[in-house]
Amino acid sequence: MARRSKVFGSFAEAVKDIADGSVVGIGGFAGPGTPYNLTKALLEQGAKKLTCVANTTGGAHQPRMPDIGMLVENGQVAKVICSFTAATRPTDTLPFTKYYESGECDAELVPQGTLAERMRAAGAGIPAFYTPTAVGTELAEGRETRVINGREYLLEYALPLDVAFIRAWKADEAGNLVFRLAQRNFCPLMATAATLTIVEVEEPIVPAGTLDPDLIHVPGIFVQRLVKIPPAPEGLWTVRREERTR
Amino acid sequence: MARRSKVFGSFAEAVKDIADGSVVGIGGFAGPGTPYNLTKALLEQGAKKLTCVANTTGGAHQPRMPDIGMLVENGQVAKVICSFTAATRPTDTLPFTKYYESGECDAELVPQGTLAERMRAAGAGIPAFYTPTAVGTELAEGRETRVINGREYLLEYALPLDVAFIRAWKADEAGNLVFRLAQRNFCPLMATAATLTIVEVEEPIVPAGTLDPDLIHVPGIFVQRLVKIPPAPEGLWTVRREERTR
Amino acid sequence: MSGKLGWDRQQMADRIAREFQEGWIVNLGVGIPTMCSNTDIGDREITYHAENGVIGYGPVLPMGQEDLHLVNAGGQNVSLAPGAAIVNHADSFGIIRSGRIDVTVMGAYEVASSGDFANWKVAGAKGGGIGGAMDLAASAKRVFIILEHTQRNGTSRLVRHCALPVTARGVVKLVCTNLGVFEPVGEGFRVRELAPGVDLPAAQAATATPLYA
Amino acid sequence: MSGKLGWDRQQMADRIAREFQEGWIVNLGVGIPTMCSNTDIGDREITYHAENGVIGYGPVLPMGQEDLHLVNAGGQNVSLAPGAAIVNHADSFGIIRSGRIDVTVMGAYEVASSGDFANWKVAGAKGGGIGGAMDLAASAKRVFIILEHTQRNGTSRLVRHCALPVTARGVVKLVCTNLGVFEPVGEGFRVRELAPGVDLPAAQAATATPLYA
Repeated sequence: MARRSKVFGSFAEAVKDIADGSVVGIGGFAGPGTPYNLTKALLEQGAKKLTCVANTTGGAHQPRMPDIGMLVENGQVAKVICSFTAATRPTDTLPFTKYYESGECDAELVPQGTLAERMRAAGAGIPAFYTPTAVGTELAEGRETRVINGREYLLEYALPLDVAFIRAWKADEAGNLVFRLAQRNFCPLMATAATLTIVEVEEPIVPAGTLDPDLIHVPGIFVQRLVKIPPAPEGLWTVRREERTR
Repeated sequence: MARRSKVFGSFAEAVKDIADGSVVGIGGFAGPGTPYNLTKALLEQGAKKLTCVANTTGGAHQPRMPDIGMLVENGQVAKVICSFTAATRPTDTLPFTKYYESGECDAELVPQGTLAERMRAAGAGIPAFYTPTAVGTELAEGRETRVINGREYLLEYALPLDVAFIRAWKADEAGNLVFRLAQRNFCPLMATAATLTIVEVEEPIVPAGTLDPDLIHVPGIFVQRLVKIPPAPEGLWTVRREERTR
Repeated sequence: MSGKLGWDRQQMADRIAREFQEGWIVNLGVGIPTMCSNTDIGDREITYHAENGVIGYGPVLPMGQEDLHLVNAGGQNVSLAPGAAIVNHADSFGIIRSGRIDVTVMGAYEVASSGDFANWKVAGAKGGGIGGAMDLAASAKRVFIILEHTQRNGTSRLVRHCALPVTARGVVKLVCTNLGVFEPVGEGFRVRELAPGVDLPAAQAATATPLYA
Repeated sequence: MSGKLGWDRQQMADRIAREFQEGWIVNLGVGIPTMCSNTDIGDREITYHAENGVIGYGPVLPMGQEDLHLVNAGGQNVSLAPGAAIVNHADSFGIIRSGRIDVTVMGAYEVASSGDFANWKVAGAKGGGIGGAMDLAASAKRVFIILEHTQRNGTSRLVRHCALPVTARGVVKLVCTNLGVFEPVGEGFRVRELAPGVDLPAAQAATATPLYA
């Protein structure tokens, strides 16, 4: 079996064919796993009317890295699906919030666990499921619920992606991925939910057969494209944030 | 933080308090991951009116190892929930089949992926979900279906376990588990679905902090009891089966 | 291996394996289908998926070379291919249900010209053996069936309507028997190829539904 | 750290951490709650769970000692405890929804004596910030809230009914403010403890609903 390499030479090449109107999932949680380089390439590529799916639209902290808020500012986004469309503390403001308040960009606010499970469902061929989350809240108003064993649950639908951008620690040429610590977060779910998964990789990409099959977090069959992140400043890497008490 | 060890000294001690009427999941698929030693201890412990959940009731191959069929023969089982209640080829006979045909033991036949997903759902707080599997078959007769995006799906409910028996390759005293190759199968799902997870472990159980946190297949919070498998003949280990062409 | 007309078991597996296209993810079921991973597929890149979560395996290993922790869907000790990965049962069937299996190859008791097939329950039985067949049949992109063309008493396994409870409806794309390769086309089966020594009248005589050349 | 009456932020976190019982799995939300993992909890075995899938972490690390791949729910670089394990977001929220979190500690804008609380949307806003709060509030065994007792203008955050959209209903078991520790008991709050320098009349004066001694 001759393994074809999934390695691309540049971020620009890896995102070149992303079409207007695509649903793009962007992994990461508070830094680790966030595909800064792919997001930057998508800013340069210019696809429009995107639906962006992520935990947050970003931009709450300094230094600011490429995020969904920037894609919105760049006029590329029709809608976001996130667990944050505003900051948790009223005194903070996310760059995205004003675009949502003004109606320039639409948003669907989804509890974080439901967001994760909806992508997991899409990747697992489950079209819909019930969850206890958000029952009795504004988010459940007018929606279908069901009582199972005496408890009320909300019906939620799978959330498939056209494209997933994720960041991994290690990869082989077959697309098998390994994450380090909190880098994993949404990334494996987005890889399974997407038709096209593009990964920025921190360590040198190794030949297939090099990684231990027991220690793979995302099997290569879910991954189509890999790009090695070059050293800074050409490549974007997480930098230490100012220590925060919030 | 002082970690309390979850290591038990014997299989008998680890299964001592399993109550009559318990729902017991037994991991494994065609050998790897099958908790032969815990099953043997349960045969000796004698709990009755059990509901046993596994891929199969066992006994299709020689040499025969402790299996659900033996628990049935021992008068301990009220019902099994499996993806096989008979062999796949008509010329083979599972030991369990005659107990089912005669009405001595009840059975619920569940497609393998649905069985896995029902336990995954139980462990993930999802009470019910929809699946395309078994639509249009005898198994779906009279049951609730739903059309989503033009395709018909069957409603399936979570399958929680009182007890899970599983077999792992490595473990630490905090209960973190690592499986080797095809040993993983149903084991992680059963651990998450169960209130009490008991694990037989092949390698020496190491102190907490020894295993790499990125490479854990089942976090210790899902595991309550561990027993190291002694060398044969005291401990039961997989032996090579006669090569089969089926 | 068999005194029957046409292909033997490994030849049926080899013939089906010829259908696998570059890049496919192929699931092999218990019985003859597991033999496909023994077939030399040249330089095509095929990933074999087993329902127990082994993604990327190869031939069954000879006695003495087995790793007892590694089995395929039939419980046979197989080898791993470079780039293999292991997942649990829920994730393995997630791959199946989400439509990522390009083809699943299964055995069956009966295949109907409608594309229905039956492989989990025999006549008069209370129980059955489903395994992963219903999940695979419902969600794989293609279902290929390998089976002996007739029962021991000569009754055709290629039928107009399944008499046994079906595993899934309208999903079979290709059937390989000891007599040849056939496609279900509604009222009957189109003959794609006949095994050496088998002619159309002989194949038709063994088949309970029309064969079309 | 604060000119306010009673406890400062770390003292509130320390006070709540005293409630954690042997063997508990504790989820800490963004803000003051994340400070609980800095509290010395003696020889109690507590496992801190962060919604991003980190199971078993410890104090926030000082500048220069951080691992940039490891953050808690608030994005702070924390240390790992022995026996830690990492899972993905779906599995992390599976742990939450399946009822394995003994307590979740969160911040809030308002807490009602009915046990309702609000922490995701402010008055007049179109959007909000839910994060993991609704999942945690719906399914953790206990919800503890840490918040300043009053808004800057003196308005009580402990109320009879939430004016803001709620995160979950009837779930709050314990509230810690700068003034003390309170339990929602329907018509008002029972005072479990008052911070040093705070007496019941002062606490009642700052509270929009009855306090019971």
